[in-house]
Amino acid sequence: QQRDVIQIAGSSTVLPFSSIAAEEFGNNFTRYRTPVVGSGGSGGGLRQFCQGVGANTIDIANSSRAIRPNELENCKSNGVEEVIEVKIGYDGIVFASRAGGGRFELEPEHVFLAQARRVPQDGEMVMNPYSSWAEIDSSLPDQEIVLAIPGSNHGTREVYEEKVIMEGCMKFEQIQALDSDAQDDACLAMRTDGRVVEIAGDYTETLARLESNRNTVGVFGLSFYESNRDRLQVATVSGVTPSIDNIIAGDYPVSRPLYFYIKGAHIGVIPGLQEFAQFFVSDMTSGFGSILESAGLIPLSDEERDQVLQTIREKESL
Amino acid sequence: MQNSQSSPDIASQQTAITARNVEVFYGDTQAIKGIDLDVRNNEVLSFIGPSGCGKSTFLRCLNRMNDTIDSCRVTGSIELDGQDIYHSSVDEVLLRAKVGMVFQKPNPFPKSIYDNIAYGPKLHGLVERKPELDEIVESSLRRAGLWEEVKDRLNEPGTGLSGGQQQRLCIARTIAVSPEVILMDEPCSALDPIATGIIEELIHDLKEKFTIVIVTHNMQQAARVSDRTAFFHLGEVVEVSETDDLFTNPKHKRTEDYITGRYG
Amino acid sequence: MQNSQSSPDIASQQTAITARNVEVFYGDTQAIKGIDLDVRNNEVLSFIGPSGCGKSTFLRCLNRMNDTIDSCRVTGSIELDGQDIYHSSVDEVLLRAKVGMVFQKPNPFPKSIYDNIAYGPKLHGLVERKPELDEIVESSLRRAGLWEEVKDRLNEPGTGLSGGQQQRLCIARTIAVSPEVILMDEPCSALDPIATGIIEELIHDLKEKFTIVIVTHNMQQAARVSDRTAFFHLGEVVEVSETDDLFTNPKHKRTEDYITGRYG
Amino acid sequence: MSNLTVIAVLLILMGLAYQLGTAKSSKQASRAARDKTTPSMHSRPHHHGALVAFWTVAPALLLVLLWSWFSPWMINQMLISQLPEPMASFSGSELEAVLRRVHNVAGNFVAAGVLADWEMQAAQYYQEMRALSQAIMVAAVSATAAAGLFLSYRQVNPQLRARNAMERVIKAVLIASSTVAILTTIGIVLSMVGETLRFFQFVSPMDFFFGTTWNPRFSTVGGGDQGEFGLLPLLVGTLLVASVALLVAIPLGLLTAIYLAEYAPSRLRSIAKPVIEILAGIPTIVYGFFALVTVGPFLASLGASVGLDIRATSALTAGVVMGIMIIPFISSLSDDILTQVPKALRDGSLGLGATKSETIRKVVLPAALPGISGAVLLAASRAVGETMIVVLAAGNSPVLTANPFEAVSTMTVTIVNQLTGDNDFSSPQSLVAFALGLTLFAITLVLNIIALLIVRKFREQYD
Amino acid sequence: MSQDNSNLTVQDKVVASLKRRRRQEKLFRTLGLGSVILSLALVAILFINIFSKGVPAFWQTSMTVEVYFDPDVIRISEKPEQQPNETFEDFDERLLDWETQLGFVNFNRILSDSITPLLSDFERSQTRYVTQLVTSGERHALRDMVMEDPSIVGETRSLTLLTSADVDVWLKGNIDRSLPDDQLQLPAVVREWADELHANGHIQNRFSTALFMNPDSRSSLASAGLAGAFVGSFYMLLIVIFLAIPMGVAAAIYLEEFAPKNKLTDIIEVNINNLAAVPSIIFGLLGAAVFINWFKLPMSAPVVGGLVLSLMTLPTVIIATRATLRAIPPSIRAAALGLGASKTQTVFHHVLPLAIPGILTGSILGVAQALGETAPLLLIGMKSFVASIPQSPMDQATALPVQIYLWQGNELRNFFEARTSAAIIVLLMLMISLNSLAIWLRRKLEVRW
Ligand SMILES: Nc1ncnc2c1ncn2[C@@H]1O[C@H](COP(=O)(O)OP(=O)(O)OP(=O)(O)O)[C@@H](O)[C@H]1O
Ligand SMILES: Nc1ncnc2c1ncn2[C@@H]1O[C@H](COP(=O)(O)OP(=O)(O)OP(=O)(O)O)[C@@H](O)[C@H]1O
Ligand SMILES: [Mg+2]
Ligand SMILES: [Mg+2]
Repeated sequence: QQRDVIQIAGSSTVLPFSSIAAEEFGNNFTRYRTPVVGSGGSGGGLRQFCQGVGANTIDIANSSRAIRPNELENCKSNGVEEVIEVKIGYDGIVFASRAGGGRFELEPEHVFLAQARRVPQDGEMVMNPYSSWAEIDSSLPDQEIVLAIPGSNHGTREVYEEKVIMEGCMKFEQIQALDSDAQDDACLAMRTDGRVVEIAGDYTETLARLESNRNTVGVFGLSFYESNRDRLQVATVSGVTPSIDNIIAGDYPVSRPLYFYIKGAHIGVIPGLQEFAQFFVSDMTSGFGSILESAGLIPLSDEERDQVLQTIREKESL
Repeated sequence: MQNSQSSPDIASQQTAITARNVEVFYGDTQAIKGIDLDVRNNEVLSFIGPSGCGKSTFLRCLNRMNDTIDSCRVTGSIELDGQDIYHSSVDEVLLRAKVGMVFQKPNPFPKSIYDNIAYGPKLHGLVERKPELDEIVESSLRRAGLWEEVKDRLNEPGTGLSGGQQQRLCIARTIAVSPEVILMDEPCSALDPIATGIIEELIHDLKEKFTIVIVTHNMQQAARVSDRTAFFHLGEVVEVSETDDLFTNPKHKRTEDYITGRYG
Repeated sequence: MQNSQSSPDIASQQTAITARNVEVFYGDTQAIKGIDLDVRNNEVLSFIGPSGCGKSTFLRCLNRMNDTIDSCRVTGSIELDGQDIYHSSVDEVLLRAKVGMVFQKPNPFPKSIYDNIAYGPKLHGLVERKPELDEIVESSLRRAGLWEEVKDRLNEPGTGLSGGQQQRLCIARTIAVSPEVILMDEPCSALDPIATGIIEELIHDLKEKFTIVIVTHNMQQAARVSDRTAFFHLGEVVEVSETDDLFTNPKHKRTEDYITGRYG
Repeated sequence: MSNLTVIAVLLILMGLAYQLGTAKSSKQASRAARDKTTPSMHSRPHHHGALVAFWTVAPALLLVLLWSWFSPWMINQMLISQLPEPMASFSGSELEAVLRRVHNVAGNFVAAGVLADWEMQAAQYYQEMRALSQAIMVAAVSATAAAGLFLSYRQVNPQLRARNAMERVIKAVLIASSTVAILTTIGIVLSMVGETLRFFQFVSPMDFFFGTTWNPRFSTVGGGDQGEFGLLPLLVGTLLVASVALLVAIPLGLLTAIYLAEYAPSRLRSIAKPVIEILAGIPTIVYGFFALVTVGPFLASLGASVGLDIRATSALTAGVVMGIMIIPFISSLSDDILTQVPKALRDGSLGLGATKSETIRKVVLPAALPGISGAVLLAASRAVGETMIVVLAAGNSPVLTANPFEAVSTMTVTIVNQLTGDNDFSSPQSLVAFALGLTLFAITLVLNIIALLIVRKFREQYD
Repeated sequence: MSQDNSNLTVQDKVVASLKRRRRQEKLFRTLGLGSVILSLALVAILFINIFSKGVPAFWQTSMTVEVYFDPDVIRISEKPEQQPNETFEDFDERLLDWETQLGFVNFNRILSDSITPLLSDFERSQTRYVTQLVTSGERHALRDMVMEDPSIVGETRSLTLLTSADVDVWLKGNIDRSLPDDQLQLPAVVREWADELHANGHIQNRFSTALFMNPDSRSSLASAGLAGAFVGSFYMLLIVIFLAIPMGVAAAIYLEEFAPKNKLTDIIEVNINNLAAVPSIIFGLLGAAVFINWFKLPMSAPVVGGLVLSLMTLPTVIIATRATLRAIPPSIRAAALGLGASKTQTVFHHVLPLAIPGILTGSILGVAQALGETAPLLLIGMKSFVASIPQSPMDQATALPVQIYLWQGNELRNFFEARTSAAIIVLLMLMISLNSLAIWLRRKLEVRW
């Protein structure tokens, strides 16, 4: 017996957007059932996605990063030959502290100095001596350093390290002098005195940590911050306040694209699969002023959108 | 002091149980050392002997209750009605229905008095209707001399009775399934003389139809109820003879020592 | 058949326990109906009577073991050495150390034989060193007539003994804490005559120093060991007198009926 | 007709067969009762009924299972023989790909327009064969059931040992139930072993088992930098949290059980026990937030007031809260076990003048020990396997420390994180979850064996 | 006589030891009572914690409005009727077309047209804010009304509509009202309207059935409900109860009563204890591999969830049952065997009934654990957003703990903090009512001897 509902799984960052799109899809197209949207992380979703083809495998994998070549290879060896990549928009990553506390105007190097295991000082690398933000830079509030960053299982972590930490780290001449492996080591090693907390769960957990320790500065998704503006206060990075406009304009540095992947072989078998993909990417659902934008998704530019829609229509697989 | 009746013609009676060279081991220690013994049809055979000599152990062999003790191992042959009860084709359940048992410590089920008695008959499908069952319950309790005491509280738990009452309940429970042979392991040790008398009379009645093997510490009781008596010592049967003979004219020194060592 | 010695001057003895108008209820049913009874110092008092008449119940009142039965309620007064044992100031632990008990069903602890005996002395801090303890264990087991049988297996579990051995173990366990009064609820019902003899001798010895109350179904035993005997019936003490008197010259019809109804 | 319908029909048949068998044997029984010459019944009518029902259904059911097992293979073999030349001579993974392709086509799971002729034919052949197979199965199953019913019905006679036969069946069912646990274990090991081996292609077992740093990093493109996968910090964290939890739960749970079983009036017991059991049913995420928001800061300030440096999120916090969660595992199970200890034992001890607590400690508890240790083991297992509380309350800091006041992380948490995160699923970062799972499995296995030996030793002494 | 002395000293020694032992006794007892009280207190604390947060979420603000189904806005053709000569498929196709047509109707306009008359100062330019008062799911409710009964078009109905989550938060005071504009979710004008409508009684805080009747929703947060998750959990629970408990009890009986004590049973025993320690997510891996890939059961379905949770619960039930069986005195077994009951009959007639309290305890613990478990559901696709109520155990569904997890991760903390707690309350209530049943049975069946 054939399945008549679309099965989605994957990234928990994409989950809210995907869920809203699914629900709207079900509401607008009464002939299709509302897709089921599972979580499990980008890796977990793609693992299920690449398990094979058939009614008891998922149709769409949400991912907060592009599929890796070895994953794709794995997919193909399991018979998942047609994998259609759909970019749905961007996710902004912000630093936020408790509302009502001191305002943070961060530079990448501040963050690096706050979290690194060893920091350059007077020409050598010393164990991180900073315990207050003000010690790093007098423009920052005199507030104890507690940094809640995404755990190493999060895709966000990659963006965070690449766009903030490495960025800040490379500003120091001593580190520039090292070879690239040693640079990585020096930049990415974290202090272990408890001032840096890796959050393995979702942003709610980061928020809870912020509430249990008022000094925490946490890393959040833009949409999460938007929904909790009464509790959170966002920090500027390199002088730019994170907002949808700034991110689209490319001014705000910390953002990443979000994707989903469609199993080509399921199109035409699972009712509404292609329609759902088109609905999701349509201007109405995820464009400017759309419901997904108000949920915090940063929309694609029009050219990008056209291109993605084209991909879906043509079923161009990777 | 002696009220047993020896059956008129014992020699002509067939044996109900024939035990040959029975040995029982608990793990490595031997509790029974090569016992040969016949139990005749419709007789009352009593086992006497000092504590720990293996009376209970041997008794339990006769309906294979020893099977339930993991460490226990039985060798030799025991035949009931000509069939080896330790043969693999024997259904020990049927065997135990034929050879009922009353234990040393009263062990009523934690159920009502009625259900305690009714369990066996229901199990073996002896009755079809409730009135029949009621009848069996009543008659069993009567025969065990417990009816008057419990008739108004048949639905109360059997475990709430006094020790003696519990033991009589267990006897009644065994009678209720009408076994061929009844094994009693010191059935009266918890009973007062009146109740003991009732049970002894019951044994006397049952003997007409059933075969009874009884373990007792009370030599008077053995003398009163049994046709023959076996004297156990250190895992052996030293002597088995007509009860009168055994008590008046023991053939073995050990037997004599034991019975003359008796008090009262 | 009679080997008891009546103490020379009973009238002059002080009472150890004085019970007045004791009533016991299990929930709503009354098991003991207003009993008055004195237990004198250094005597052996036996309770006889039909099953379920309340012997065990009354016995358990004497060291407040009835406290452990939720539904059980005791009224009236029981005095030990002049003090009401049901008074709130009385420590039932001390009471029970003074008034030891041996139960109807043997109940050894699931511990080694040694630990079974050593339990009481260790508990009450009667010994300080291991050798002393060893000594108590040995002497208690000897006095209970069990030493020879178990001396090589002191570390084996007490529950692996035969019924009779278990009961003797329980007696030894009670002796080990040297109580003033020992209550025995049919201590010999699971014993063979030899063991019974040992225990009866033990009772005889202990009487020199202790007071003993014993429940028995065996009237010969009562006659043999006790100085006085109390006859229980339907929750009442019908008669209590010198053992010789009671058996030869019962004052009450009910007593007479009971003792003449005896067998053997 | 799907397999489910077949099974449903069989179940109905089973009831019917039972009635038939019972009826026939009842008749025989009453005949035997009336007239003494016919042999009396060995077994009761309902035993016969059950046996007839069993023989009617069990072989048929077995057939269904075997058929569903074998027929796909058979069909595939036939399909292969039908394939046109280049494909038919394929083997191994190529052949597999072809077959999968055909199956997908037959199931319509294929993008339209790219179908070769042979694929269509093969798919059609495949579908026909499947239908045929299904039809054969239904026929065969009906025949088996009918034969079973007929034969076993004829067998009903007074001598038949129906009860023994049924008991063997029941025993077989019981054995089957206990093998489910073994099958589960095998399944778990099998589902992890392959991926674990793949993990060890990336990271050497030495580095994994004896490494003291856990820092897997995010799986970056190309995977040049693999991070460090030292197990020890996680292992120590796991043990630390579980020990704290047990230190909280064992005394509290056991004392609760003792009080409820031995001291408390029955009313209190009947209320308190179920109320405490609620603790086991509160979703662990609630505990997690309770730990993070309430317990952690409380412990930290408590520590501060006595001069201890206790982190708000620490092994201590997680352990304490987890301990609370597993209290009912110990308290309720132990309570049940304590009430089973016979009263005679208590009387024996009380009669010697022991106080109630002495009786409990020295007689009742030792007698109940095997059962209680089972309860503790269960609680310990739960503590080791718990994730949500640790995620929130332990600080998720995989640093090698033996100080319970520090933040730690545990193996289970890491398994969940690595498995469900955004990592590349074929990278060591993700595969390590399987290695961790298998290691944890092995560790708990060893612990359980040790526990079994200990319990065994005590039991030998007491039984 | 030396005995005399020793006897004297015995009593003295006992008396001497008494004080210490009394103290111990008292201490022990106090410790016990303390533990009970502490445990109960912990339950109370957790309950207060959950209830104080969650109970308000059972009430939601909603607006009573006269809704005019304007035929100028709802311009649709006649609802198709099945023609006698038409196949069902054809008819269904036409019906779907008609429904799609209806889907394109702008029900937001119907809503805003109905609400604006209630507002005192309203300007045309503010129209787009009006719909922010009502949760977005209500327009689908209107559509469904029309779909159900097209004759409603042109009529006016008095309807109670849920306000949007943000309005609910605002009116309940779950957000600091003094915050500056840029920290608040709602535009100032909507806040004023909400306050005004609240003041004149058009918006009221009512007990809301949405939480119980609706499935989850992401696009219309205020109407997100638990019904789907509840039904999903319920199906799984049934499966666990009817699978894990009998199977666990059977396994325990075999191991405890029948199995010879040998190496093999040791292995099984260790193995079962070990399974209890396997992290639950690994059962999810197993479930995905075995039930979905191998047995081809559907994904995200309560059947699979139930099976996986059953496997997970099994060891708990087995261990608890075995512990209880072990404690039943052998004399009971001997009694039954002596009467001619077979081993099986002995077990099923006597031992098992006595073990029921313990079995129930094990079941309560196991089922409670299963009921609250999320991790294994992740890998079989049950940790999902499902916007419908499952009709059968084979349908896609989610579970209560998953719902709690999803809600607790929802960005709109001000609204979902309370709703999460409310969901926890529902879960607890389900669990408690289930437990009460088991406890009632346990009390009835407990025998002390
Ligand atoms: N389950 C057992 N395991 C090990 N040894 C046992 C077991 N049961 C009995 N024994 C030993 O076997 C021997 C015989 O025991 P048995 O119970 O048959 O004695 P008995 O003659 O019935 O004694 P009593 O008259 O005291 O009941 C004793 O030494 C006893 O310790
Ligand atoms: N725990 C109890 N709950 C309710 N009734 C009880 C309890 N124990 C004993 N009884 C009842 O109290 C009465 C007296 O019992 P008791 O045990 O004192 O008799 P006994 O004289 O010792 O009998 P036996 O000689 O048979 O041991 C009996 O009717 C008995 O059923
Ligand atoms: Mg014996
Ligand atoms: Mg008594």
